[in-house]
Amino acid sequence: MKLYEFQAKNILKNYGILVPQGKVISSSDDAPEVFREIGCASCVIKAQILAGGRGKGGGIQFVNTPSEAQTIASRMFGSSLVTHQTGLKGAEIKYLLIEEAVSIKKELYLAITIDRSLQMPVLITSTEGGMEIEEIALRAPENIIREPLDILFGIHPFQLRRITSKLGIPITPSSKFTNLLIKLFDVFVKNDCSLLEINPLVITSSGELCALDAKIEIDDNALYRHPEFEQFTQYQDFSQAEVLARRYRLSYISLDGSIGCLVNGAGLAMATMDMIKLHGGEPANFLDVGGDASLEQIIQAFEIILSDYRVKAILVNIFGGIMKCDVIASGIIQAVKEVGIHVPLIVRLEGTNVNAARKLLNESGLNIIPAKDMKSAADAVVKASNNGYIDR
Amino acid sequence: MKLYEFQAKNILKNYGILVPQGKVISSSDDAPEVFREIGCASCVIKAQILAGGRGKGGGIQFVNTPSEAQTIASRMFGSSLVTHQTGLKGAEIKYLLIEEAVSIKKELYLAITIDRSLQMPVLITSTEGGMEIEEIALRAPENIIREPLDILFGIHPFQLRRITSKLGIPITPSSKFTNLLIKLFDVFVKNDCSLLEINPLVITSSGELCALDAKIEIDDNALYRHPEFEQFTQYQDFSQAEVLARRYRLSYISLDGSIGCLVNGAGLAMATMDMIKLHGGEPANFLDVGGDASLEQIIQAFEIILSDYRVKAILVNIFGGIMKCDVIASGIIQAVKEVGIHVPLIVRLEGTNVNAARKLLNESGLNIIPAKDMKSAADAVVKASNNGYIDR
Amino acid sequence: MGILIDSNTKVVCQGITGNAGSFHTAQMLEYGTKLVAGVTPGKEGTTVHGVSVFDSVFEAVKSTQANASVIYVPAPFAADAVLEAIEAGVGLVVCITEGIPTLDMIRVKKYILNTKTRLIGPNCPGIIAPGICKIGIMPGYIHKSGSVGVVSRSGTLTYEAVWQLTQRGIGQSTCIGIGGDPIVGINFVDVLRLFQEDKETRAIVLIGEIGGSAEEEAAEVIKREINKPVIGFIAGRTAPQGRRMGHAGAIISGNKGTANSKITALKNAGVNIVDNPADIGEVVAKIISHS
Amino acid sequence: MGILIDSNTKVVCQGITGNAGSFHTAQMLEYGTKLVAGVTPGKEGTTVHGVSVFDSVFEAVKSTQANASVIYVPAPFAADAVLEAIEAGVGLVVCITEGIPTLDMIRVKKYILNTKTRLIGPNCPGIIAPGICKIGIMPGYIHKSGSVGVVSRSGTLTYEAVWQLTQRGIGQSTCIGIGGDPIVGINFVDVLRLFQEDKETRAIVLIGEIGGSAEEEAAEVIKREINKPVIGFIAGRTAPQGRRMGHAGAIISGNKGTANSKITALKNAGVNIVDNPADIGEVVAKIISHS
Repeated sequence: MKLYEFQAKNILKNYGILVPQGKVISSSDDAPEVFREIGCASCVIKAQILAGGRGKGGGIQFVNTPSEAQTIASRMFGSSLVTHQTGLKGAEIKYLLIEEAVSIKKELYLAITIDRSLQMPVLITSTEGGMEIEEIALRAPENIIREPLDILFGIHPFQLRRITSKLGIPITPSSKFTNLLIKLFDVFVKNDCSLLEINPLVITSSGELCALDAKIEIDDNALYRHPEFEQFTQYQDFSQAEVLARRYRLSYISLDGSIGCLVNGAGLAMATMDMIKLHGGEPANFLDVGGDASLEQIIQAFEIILSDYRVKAILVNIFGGIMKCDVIASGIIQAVKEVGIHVPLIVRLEGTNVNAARKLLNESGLNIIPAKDMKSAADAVVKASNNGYIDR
Repeated sequence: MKLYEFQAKNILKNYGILVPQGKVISSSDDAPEVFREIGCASCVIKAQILAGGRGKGGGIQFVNTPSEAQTIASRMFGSSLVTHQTGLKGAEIKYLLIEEAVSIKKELYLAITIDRSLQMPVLITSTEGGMEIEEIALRAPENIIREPLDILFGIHPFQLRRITSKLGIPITPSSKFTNLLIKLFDVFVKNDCSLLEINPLVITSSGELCALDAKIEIDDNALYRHPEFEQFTQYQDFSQAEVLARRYRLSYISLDGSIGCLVNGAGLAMATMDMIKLHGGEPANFLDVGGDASLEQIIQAFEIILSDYRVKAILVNIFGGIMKCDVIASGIIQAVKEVGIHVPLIVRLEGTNVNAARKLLNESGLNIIPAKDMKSAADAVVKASNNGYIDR
Repeated sequence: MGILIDSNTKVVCQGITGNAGSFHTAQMLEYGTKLVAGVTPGKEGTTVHGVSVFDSVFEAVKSTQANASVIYVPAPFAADAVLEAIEAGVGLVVCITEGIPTLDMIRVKKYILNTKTRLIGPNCPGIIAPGICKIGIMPGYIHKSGSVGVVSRSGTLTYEAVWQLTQRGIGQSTCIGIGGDPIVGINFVDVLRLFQEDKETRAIVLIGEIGGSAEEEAAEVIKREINKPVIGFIAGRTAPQGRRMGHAGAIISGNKGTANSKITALKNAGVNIVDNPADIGEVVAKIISHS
Repeated sequence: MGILIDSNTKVVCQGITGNAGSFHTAQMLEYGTKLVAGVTPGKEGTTVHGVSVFDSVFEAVKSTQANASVIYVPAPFAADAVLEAIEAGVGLVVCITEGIPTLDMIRVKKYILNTKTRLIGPNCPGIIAPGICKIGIMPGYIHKSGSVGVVSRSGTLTYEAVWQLTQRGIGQSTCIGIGGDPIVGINFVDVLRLFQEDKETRAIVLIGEIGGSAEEEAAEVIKREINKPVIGFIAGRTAPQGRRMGHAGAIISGNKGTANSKITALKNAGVNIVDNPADIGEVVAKIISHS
């Protein structure tokens, strides 16, 4: 789960990390008052979206008076912000963060994430703050410092010395910086982060270290032990279908094609998408119903796929392990009956209880096109989607 | 450093562990008021000394009225409590803890300490609470449960299940007990304990778990990072000599003999005591000046030895490694001049800078008896102590 | 012989009284797996499909000399279940559970380094020596005993590949799903080395997917150490960049995570890359008929 | 040959700019030890007795290929210094520092299990191969090259024993003080096994003291694995029960910690126990003249 900047900064603040004074608003009418509350000559208004590259997209603007704050805020609210990370549709701006404009002496990059190769958390830092890490990696890879972190031990003092020495910047006293690193790792571990990025971390003109921006992603698998993040889900800008998928613990991603997919297992789901493309089709979604979907989940999966009006055919590809094929078959039959599937439905089943499943489908008398293997399934679904008949 | 019961209980309380309601007093005049404050029909008055076995020695008494509290308290204050752990002199009672009398359903034993063989902390628990662990070990060793604890991981849930299952007592819900264990290990690690013992841990008639007694020892080597314990040192009932030794970081233990010892290294110090005994003498003390004693420490060491009026001769046995023999020699010379050593002084030096040291002693013109090795040193000092001359 | 398991493997099932644990216990027993004990705290003394249930792995191992474990306990308790199995001295732990928090697994990985236990998974289908021993959730009937080793980060895609082999009469020595999570126990490299050592295994099928760098690391080892033919498939070639495809593992991060990077690395290491997942069986058939 | 160190041992001194570090650097250099680098954070570029100082062990090892480390840094920083040396790949770490918190060392012990590094100490005199290499604080001149291995929990008492040997013309293969703290790196058992394997070592002197159970564990191993003569001394036979004698290690706890328990266990293992510490040299002389 991605957190908004203002949410991430609240967490940092709770751990004693300095962030700019500020407040989030959801209506431009509140802008002037917040501007006055902050009480600085100049403030910055930051669009709260779950994507990077806001600055270049016009999502970050300086204002010098309460009325200017209102003008800019009302212009930003309701508009969609397009950055290189949002796609062409852009992201709707529902929240704005108004903050004091901090006087900056130096910008740093700082992040903690999981290094899958080392199978450890890793601290990444650079004196090239403000840029995105991918840019730094291209322009000055030698300036990126990576230090694996020991989750059981915490950051070793010798690592802290190494990091400050490699960074080679004069933060006096250096304990200011090392204390920040210790706190950040604490934030990362205690909140089950998968990403904690502060870019830029700035040295202010008064020599303080301040997190000017903050990006936090929480490990979805760990949300069960962080009920405090439940309040944050309201802010997540998922589509209707994604919200539904989330509620039914289905892994769903909307794509741009016309072939709806319902597959079990992420690997097989991706391979199925690959197949569809190889056969000249375009998948409308990625949908992994997981290891042990219930009848209800299967029905909901069909609802979600069908909520996409571009879907012209559906491919069900199930290889049962934990998942029993007969459960899938019952789900399909019930969905066709209840939901009313109005596009061609190609079904390929294999694995646990497959014979019972085939029997169920055969005896259902429904218009389901069976496929004996992946290739014929992909072939059939692409053809069906090209025929383009829609019987509604 | 050993903590008093009331100090240990304060720590437990800060970690959310239930202890009986109570208050420490240092004057019997405060007893009636504290009795009223607690507001229970019956209270218990517990002598605060740094030794076990108080109950049998009369150090724990029940009182039922404020005036009875005062009577008992004034009787206990100023008296010396003799238990099997205090020696015959007993321990002076300077503080009393007045507590509510808790209604007990069941007593358990619970402790965390360091298992040197496993090189890990270990949790020790038993349903045979109230007795000392040595007693349990003799009477019902099969009822003692030992579980090594992982300092980096904390207590594993599977260990908690194993402990509660082995204990076989119905604490409902069991999470009450396991939460207590988790908190206790937290206390142990965060406070650098070398011993944390709750005996008895009681299940009260209302089903709560309450630490009826508590014994905590802090690792002296870790005191530097626990300034919060500095306040406790005032309560430690060391002798004058031990206080002085502590201040000068000398390892000193007063014994019952007549031969003062000044040695570097605990092993050599013990071996020197062994030698003295083998030669028919009795050491008056154990004194290890440590690895790199300064001139001032050496002088203080002589002061401490000489503060014991029973000392009839002194043996200095130094094998220099980190310690330089010439520093010791200078210390001896200065001590003889400043302190005035009025008993025979046998000196055996070997190791780093030994030649310079011998020269210093020879040229000092002082009455120092040199010894070439341990055997002749022990021989000489026992003879000198038997001659018994005291030139004061 | 195959790798890691054989006819002497005795399995304890952790979480045996749960839905998945109970169902797959029956499946494993039916397949012939020596599933000798189950564990569910508080259920000691009961039985599931005739298998005795214990309160702890320690007790189960003491009573039955089990030397492997399969874990179906829910995600919040799964990391502890792995550690319990390790501490009880079980040599092979297969963790089926999906949805375990990443940091829990990072702690487990640190812990397991000190031990001789091997962990497969989590979030994996398990391991099977066709006809001999099945530990996990894969449908047994799709497998056939033979000489192709299969290793995969995926679950159902592995079944797909195996089924294609079996339908062509090509048997497998051992099939292992190492799991799709960012943090897993044994990885491609470990399994490749075991297959290289194994006399029964004549060819290796490696099924990867986008995200992480496990395939690139596998390519390095294949180049240097593996002289048996390797057939590879990478899922997610058409996945849009920056979108997460179900498995936490399938995030494209940096250049290494892309299908192209993986395919190039594997091709450079001499791996026969299959483009169409429906052709895995066919390509393997061709390769082994030539070798 | 002796054990653990030889003429190829290159030492980095951690805490070289401190009083003890600087003094003993001079002593080690004078003895002939290949002390190739020093470490004190913030002092890179300076020298101590001609030895280059680095900011980190990693840099020191990179520049000088040091394969051993000796630590004189103050107690609050010593555990981290040990871990820094391990992480830099140093194979042998000798920690002289005394007064390290017990829980710090318990963490270090957990950490070191994952690695190939051996730790001697803390709170120990170090290790010496007479005439070849001295890493620690023992006075060099009291040693003499020869064939008796000496291992001890004590510092100065070891010197006493060694000096008695040397005065009788009996040389030593290697002398090791394992340290008197409750938690130490290598223990009696480890050293005994190394001496058993070492061709140069013909007899072993083991010096223990009251507290803990290291001597009892050593006795078990001597009984089973050691066929070279072992001469033992236990300090603290006359120490009163329940009093702490300097070393945190010297606490009598339970039956195992007593001098009697240790002496009985060692005698039962065939160890020649010396009663009077002044007789260690004499007894060794007698034993090796007979063997």
